[in-house]
Amino acid sequence: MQYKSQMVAKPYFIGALVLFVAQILFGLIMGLQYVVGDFLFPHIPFNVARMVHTNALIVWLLMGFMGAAYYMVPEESECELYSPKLALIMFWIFLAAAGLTVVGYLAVPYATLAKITGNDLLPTMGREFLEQPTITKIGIVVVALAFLFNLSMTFLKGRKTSITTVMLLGLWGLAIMFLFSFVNPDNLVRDKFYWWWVVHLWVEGVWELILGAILAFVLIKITGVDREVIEKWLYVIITLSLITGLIGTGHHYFWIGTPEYWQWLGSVFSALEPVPFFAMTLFAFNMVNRRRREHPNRAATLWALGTGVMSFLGAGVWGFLHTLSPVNYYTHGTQITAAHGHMAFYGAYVMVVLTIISYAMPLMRGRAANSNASQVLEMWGFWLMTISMVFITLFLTGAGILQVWLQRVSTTPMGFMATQDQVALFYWLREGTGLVFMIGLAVYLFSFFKDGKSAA
Amino acid sequence: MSSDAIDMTEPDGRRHPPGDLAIWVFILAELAAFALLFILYGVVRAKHVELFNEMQLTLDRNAGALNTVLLITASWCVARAVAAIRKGADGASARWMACGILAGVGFLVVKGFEYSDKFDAGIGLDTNLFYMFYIALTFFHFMHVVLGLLILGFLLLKTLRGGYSADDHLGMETGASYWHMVDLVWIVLFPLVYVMR
Amino acid sequence: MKSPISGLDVVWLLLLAGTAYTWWLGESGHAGTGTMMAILAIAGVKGALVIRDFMALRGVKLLWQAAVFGWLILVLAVNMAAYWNGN
Amino acid sequence: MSASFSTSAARNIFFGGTVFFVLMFLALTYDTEQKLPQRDQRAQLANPAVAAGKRVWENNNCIGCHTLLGEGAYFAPELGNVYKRRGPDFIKAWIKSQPTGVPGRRQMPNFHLTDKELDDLVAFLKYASEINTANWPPNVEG
Repeated sequence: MQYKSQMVAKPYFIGALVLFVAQILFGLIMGLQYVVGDFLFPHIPFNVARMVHTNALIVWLLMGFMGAAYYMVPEESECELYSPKLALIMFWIFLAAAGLTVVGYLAVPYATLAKITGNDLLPTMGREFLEQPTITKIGIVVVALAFLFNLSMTFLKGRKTSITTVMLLGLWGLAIMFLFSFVNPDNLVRDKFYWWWVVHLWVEGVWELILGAILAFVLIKITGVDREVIEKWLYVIITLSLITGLIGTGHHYFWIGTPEYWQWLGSVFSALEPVPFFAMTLFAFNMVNRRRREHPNRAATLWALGTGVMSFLGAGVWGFLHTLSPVNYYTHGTQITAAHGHMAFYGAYVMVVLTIISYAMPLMRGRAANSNASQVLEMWGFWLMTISMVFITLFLTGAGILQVWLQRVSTTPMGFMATQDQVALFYWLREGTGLVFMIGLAVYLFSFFKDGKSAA
Repeated sequence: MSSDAIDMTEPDGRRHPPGDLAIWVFILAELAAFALLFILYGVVRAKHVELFNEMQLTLDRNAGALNTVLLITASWCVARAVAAIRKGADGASARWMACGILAGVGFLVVKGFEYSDKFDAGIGLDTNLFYMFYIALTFFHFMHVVLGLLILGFLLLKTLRGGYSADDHLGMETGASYWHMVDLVWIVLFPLVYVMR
Repeated sequence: MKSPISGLDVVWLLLLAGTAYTWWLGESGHAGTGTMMAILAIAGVKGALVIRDFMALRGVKLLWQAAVFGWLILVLAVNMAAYWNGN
Repeated sequence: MSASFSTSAARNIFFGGTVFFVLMFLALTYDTEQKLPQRDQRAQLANPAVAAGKRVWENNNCIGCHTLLGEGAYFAPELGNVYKRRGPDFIKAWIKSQPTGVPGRRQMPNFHLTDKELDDLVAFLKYASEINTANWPPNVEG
């Protein structure tokens, strides 16, 4: 670590991991509610558990991105952060806002939360992933603006590299697209149309810039390959992401009342969306194979390679599986979507945040890498979580295929609930693998406390 | 084309396509998108032969053919501009480039008349399957022509300012490669959409 | 340029001729499998000329040639197959 | 890669390509907005009950368990077409009778909706069921 102010990344990473634990806990609750329907009812109804599960995910990934940016930008710009103090204040505000929102979700019925936060003044609540009270959304915007101001000032006064350019473009894009969360027309079709500008243009748009920049940064550090080479790859990958992903938004415009030409355009462009992810896999392996040094942090290398492979599988392959409109006609809104969502989020975004944490945390704790024992534990965590996620995805895919068959394709279609009973076995299996994931997460977290100091 | 064929083959040792390799990655990605659209066009046409044959008659084949001539000519001019700069003739290169741009603008004008005719008739992406493909393909291509012309315009300005020479013209080759891709796509598009029945 | 006629000019004339022939096939109302094959063949030759001489892919690494020529062949072949299936 | 692959060219292509596809996407958005009136049943929005019903839908986080036009959670049935599947009276009676309390079964909370709120919600669900969704879902079971 070359600059003192990079240390502000540390609380962000710790906060992210704490919320990660909360996310998985509530995931397990939901998973059990799929098969034991009245589990924890009426204290934690499914919708509440799901809000915590998804919102905690989004917030901890954002915290991870912010931590990554605070770590990377000073080092790349070769100067201290514009204002470390502002970064720390924003961390606590962000954490408090996230915590209060979760408390709000758990303590009072959602309708009450909507009422006391004045949702009727500017109704933005009650839409998937954007359930946060309007005031929380405004808080997110404020935190994001302060964060971007801080980083942009740092960027402007220092060296401008391709990595920071792409990272900042991604982060600015993230903030700008989030503004569409305040767009909530009464017209349901238009509501859904612009809702995807937040959701899709985040995860299949600007977030990919952030993902690419973080991966490129870590690969430069751990492989010692020329910056020039890595930056070219970075630009090629993100170009491919945006030229496929922008019109690829059309794969969400098949059945929500939008014109039917989207079925063609969405299918064509999203069919190409695996290409950038494939390029990313090639990129990660290529760079590691051409490494010019043996970095002592083997765990970080493993996470970086894992990101390449799992994002291709989750976002690329599982996305392609149901992106063509004739297939999507049957799979839209089934467990197939859930399967894709799980592996894509884990493979792309969870893993890239864990990659930068794996690389940066030892440095912030004053060592190039953790001890061998600690790294072995971390890699156990990697394999347990990754393999569990593969099986969670496979079981959900199995559930989805059966669901599609019984409820959609069959000439005598079953009702939704009757179908759910038929696929219960898959849900049990998924819950079991979810527990293994939790164990993997515990092992991973434990590696932080394992005598890291006797490092190489 | 024996004597000057040497112009077009790569100098010894050059094993990469002309221009910056980055543009070639982009070209391949764009070609992939067009390939999917063309393939879908063929497959969907096979299912709706009568509709496609009937609708094809409502297109202006003369305008399509004229546009083919314009694009081919533009591509030829740009190729001559690159050949000229390789010999250091930047004046000739600029003249060829300007002719190329003129032909490209001509394409846009003809296409503009064609579109205004269609749009006045109330035709849009959702008119029917044939017109969905017609507009998606040609408009997507149209935008590529616009982008290509911007690139050619930049190349022309830089040539006029003496920015390229016999030793240093990678940038021109890069832009030219993109332009030829736009031409190539139209060479497939025209017979497929306007003529084949 | 020693000779005023460049190889590129010949290519250009060939492309114009191909276009004229395609246009004539359309104007004269030709249709059917034979016409389809003629039209696609002309498109293939024209495309190949553009790739080889304008894009100047002749003599570059085979992988690049394969990618772009392959693109042309794939698109035309699928359309030919689809035509047989449909008509 | 080769020397003739420069970062500056890659960067320019990134910016140019991005602007290009953003413009294409905006053009398509414009076209979609022009076509939507034919498909989205916006005339029904003249009835204030529809917008009020959408608020009821949102303020009780229905999307946290159900899907609406296939989007949402996959824990409970699709409601975009529930108006056609069950009809208005069943919907209201069902919401009022929750939770079922059957041991081990999935439970829906009782949201204590007023009669007006129930009517608004039904108006919203009726509107949703009449949007032209290109024949999705494949059958009435959603």
